[in-house]
Amino acid sequence: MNISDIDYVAIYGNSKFHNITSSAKVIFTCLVLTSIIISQSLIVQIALLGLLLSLYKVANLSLRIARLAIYPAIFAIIFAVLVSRQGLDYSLYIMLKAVNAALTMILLITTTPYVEVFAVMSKVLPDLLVDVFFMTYRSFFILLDRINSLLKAVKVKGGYHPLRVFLNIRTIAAVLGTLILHALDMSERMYKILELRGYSGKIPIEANMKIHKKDDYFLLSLGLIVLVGVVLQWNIL
Amino acid sequence: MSHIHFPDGIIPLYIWIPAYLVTFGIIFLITKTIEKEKIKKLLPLTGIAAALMLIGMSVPLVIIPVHLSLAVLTGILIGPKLGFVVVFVVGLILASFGHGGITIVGINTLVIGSEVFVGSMLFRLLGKKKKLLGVVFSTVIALVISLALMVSVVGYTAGFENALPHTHLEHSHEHEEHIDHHEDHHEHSGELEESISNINYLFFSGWVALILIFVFGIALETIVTSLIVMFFYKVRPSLIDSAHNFANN
Amino acid sequence: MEHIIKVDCLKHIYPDKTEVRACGLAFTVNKGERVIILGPNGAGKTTLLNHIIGLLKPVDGQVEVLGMSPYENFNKLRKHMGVVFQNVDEQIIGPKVYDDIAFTARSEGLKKDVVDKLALDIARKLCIEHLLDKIPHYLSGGQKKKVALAGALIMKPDFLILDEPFDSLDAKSKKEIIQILNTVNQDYNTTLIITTHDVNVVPSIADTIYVINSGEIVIKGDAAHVFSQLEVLKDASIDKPILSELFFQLQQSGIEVDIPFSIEEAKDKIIDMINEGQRV
Amino acid sequence: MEHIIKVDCLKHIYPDKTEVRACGLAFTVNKGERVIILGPNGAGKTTLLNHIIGLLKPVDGQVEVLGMSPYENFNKLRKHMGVVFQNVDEQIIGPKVYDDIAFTARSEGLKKDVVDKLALDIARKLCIEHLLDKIPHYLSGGQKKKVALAGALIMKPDFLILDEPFDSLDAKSKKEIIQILNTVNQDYNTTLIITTHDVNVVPSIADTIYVINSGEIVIKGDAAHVFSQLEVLKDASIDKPILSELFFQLQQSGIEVDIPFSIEEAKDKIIDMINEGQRV
Repeated sequence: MNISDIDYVAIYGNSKFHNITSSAKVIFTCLVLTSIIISQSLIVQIALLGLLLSLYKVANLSLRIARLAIYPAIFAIIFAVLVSRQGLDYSLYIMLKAVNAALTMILLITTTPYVEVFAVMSKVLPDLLVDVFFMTYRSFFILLDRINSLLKAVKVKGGYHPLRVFLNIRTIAAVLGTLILHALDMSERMYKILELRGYSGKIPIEANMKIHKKDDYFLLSLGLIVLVGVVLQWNIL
Repeated sequence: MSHIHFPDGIIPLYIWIPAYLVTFGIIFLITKTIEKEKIKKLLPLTGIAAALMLIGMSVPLVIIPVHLSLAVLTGILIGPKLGFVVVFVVGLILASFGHGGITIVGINTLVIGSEVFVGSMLFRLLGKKKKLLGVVFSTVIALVISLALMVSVVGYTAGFENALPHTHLEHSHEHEEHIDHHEDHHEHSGELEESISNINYLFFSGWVALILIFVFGIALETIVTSLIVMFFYKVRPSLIDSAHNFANN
Repeated sequence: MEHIIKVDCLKHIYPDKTEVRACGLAFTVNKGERVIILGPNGAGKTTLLNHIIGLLKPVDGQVEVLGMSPYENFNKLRKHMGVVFQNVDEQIIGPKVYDDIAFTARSEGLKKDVVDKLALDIARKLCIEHLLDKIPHYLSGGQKKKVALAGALIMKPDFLILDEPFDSLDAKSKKEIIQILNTVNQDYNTTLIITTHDVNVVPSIADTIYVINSGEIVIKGDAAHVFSQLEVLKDASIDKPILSELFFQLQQSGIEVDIPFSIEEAKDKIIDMINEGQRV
Repeated sequence: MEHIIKVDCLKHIYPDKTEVRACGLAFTVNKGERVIILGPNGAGKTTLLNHIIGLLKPVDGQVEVLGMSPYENFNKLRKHMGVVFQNVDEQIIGPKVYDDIAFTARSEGLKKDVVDKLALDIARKLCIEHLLDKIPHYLSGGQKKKVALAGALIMKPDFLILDEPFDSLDAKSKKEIIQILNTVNQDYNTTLIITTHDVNVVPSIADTIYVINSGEIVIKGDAAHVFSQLEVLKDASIDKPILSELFFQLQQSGIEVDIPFSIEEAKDKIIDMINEGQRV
């Protein structure tokens, strides 16, 4: 699972969740993330995990995708066990917090194309930063093809030896060097293209972000309920 | 290499929120200091540098077992200002699929941004005369500094005292405020003294292992960065030479 | 007719000291003309284009577009030009196909409904309406080419400048692109300036052909004229078009016949010869 | 003769769920044969090659190279193969041309003087000795292709597998590459497996041609056989070779004549017809 797989799932995935307006999903993500971060109760984290997993079901996302959350889980456990040494409940709580936060982000990004997330972000971030995001996104896929070809060539030419570590490192440096060289030339050409096409300091995009569908409102209400629930529980305790 | 893969929910609010604010402040200042006309030229360069860094961090390079960060290299090639922006963009994209928490992006940007800054500035200074030595030194020092920063953040969060055998009692209070579930554990902490020192011992050897990993990581990143810089010297020296005249970036 | 583009013995020196020229015959273009610049790789075709576009400043010689120096009037002339470079991947900037096609129109600050209409019109013309909502990196090579073309055409530019547009395309996509270009040329009287090394597409799209070889424009004329000059073409290491070569060999065998440049013409000539029963 | 490669109704599913097949006629290759896989973009040519190389694992169907599954015996078979992918820019790993050519030999752990000798030999054969010390980045398209070819040939592989080697090349470079490939085939009895969509190069290099169209191998045979099947070629949207088209049109006009596949043959046929004075 890497960026291009995620991108693919987000664009070609088809579910109720995929069809919800991007801005609603981004706001929902913010609400749930806030809840996860401020909630200090293990029970609430377990409940949130349940909610997130059922949303994964709604969004038709496979286990392969949820697996991405294993990574933060491991780091959280290392932290909880090695650094805090606070006992099982606390470790579980820390781990769930990390997993839930990761699952929330992954849910957003596997159901909403990057392009649309960036478009929503363009409402709050400075133009230059948003343009950098778009440029990064485009270049990433172009350069990903290139490095895959280079690595394929290395493989076919017998450039990989499990035991000859320095040879491998030298090869990878040559591969990256070649890639960067191409990339820098590409940036020169892209600059010319921006000039020619009349770039005015902002890549104009159309973001259809108006929240209007029934499902949009449903998701937003869900997010609000979660947050209010967490805040209330916090106050009561 | 010192990308913090820390998940959300561990680093406290009063650290990550200011880190975000400082990061945005720096980015704002950077965008203000670049001339509008130059932005056109720098936009594709910045995007491409970020894409390259993403590739270094997220694409398994198959033939070597770890990911690279290429942060110092990025700094050398495009300068510390744009390098900082790149680090933020990359951090945010990585966070989007759980490669480090979303709340940690600000801290990460500051930590790795410092790596970019230190690395590229040192290389400007040192790389002029002795190329290879310059890049090796700049990379190592930059990595050590960013690692130190990262360890301090983590250490501060976990409580450094915690790592030392004699301070764990004081520290347990701190967590009581946080988490009410655990009181029972700490009531017996006196009895558990012995086992806790055992854990501390384990924890200490954990640090040793960690340091070994760090040393390995630093060595690898330094070797690859140096090899790539030397590659450019052979193939297109102007690229590296211009790193020394990056007055404006 | 008035020449809207004039190039006179251009000289350019690249940073790595390579000198590229476009001298020899004068290069002139009339409004609405379909011009092909034919030559082997490295002959100077792209350099010539970049000067016309105004991306390069000539060291020596003259370039004039609409009576101006394109380098000095880049921002003024830019609006008259649509450009598609060889590698289309790198020039699709918009995050979605629609954004890319609409890029120039939006950057000009046009209103949303005007932009929508322009984008939809050109997408229809190029038969890529169904792609508008797609993300560029999932398109095929031929589709990307069409998207780039639509982006270049949205403002109905006076000139359309294309660098090796037929490269890497298979026969079918090639034909589609040629058809689109001819339609655009007819409908909007758009001037076409196209470089290529693919000699076989030339007859179906060129009014005027310039053959360029190591910095010299060596032939200028229509397909019939250019393709009869087999010796000069050979010097420029340009593929002899197969029909020209066949008829050239017939001439060498003592048959008196002109060189045709389309299959139909060749067929008619052969039938005539058979009917005449000319003895060899 | 024994088949050294056999492919039988291959099916491959890419991560994005695209299914690519190579079914229809069986694909077999003999030692020393020059095989061309002809088809439009997206027909499945590259997928077929990648299976033969062992980069992909077939979901269904069989691939055998030297009696082994190439996917499972990648490291063993790799040493028998030289491969050049389509985009040479993405496979030349510098810093210098020499480094790229010597790559495989060095990776095998051969001694420096042995590597030097091998690299120099192959560079001489391909007439690129003078490039050894150059930086690949600045070479022309044709030169890069030769460098990649030299890198694939350094260990004198049994098979040479080339994906669209003629793409983006001008006529001269194309001819040079064809000549090199034929020489290598003769001198070392190297088996050639080449994909292309450029129909006009085929007669000068193919012993056997496979035409592949949307995952089906629809024709197999020599140039004369393949190029007489204009209808099947049209379905596969393969450029009709110009001569075949011309003679096909002559047939349609009622002239009885076979379809030739070289200019010489065409010339002779025309002269014969004229001499006979066959009335139409």
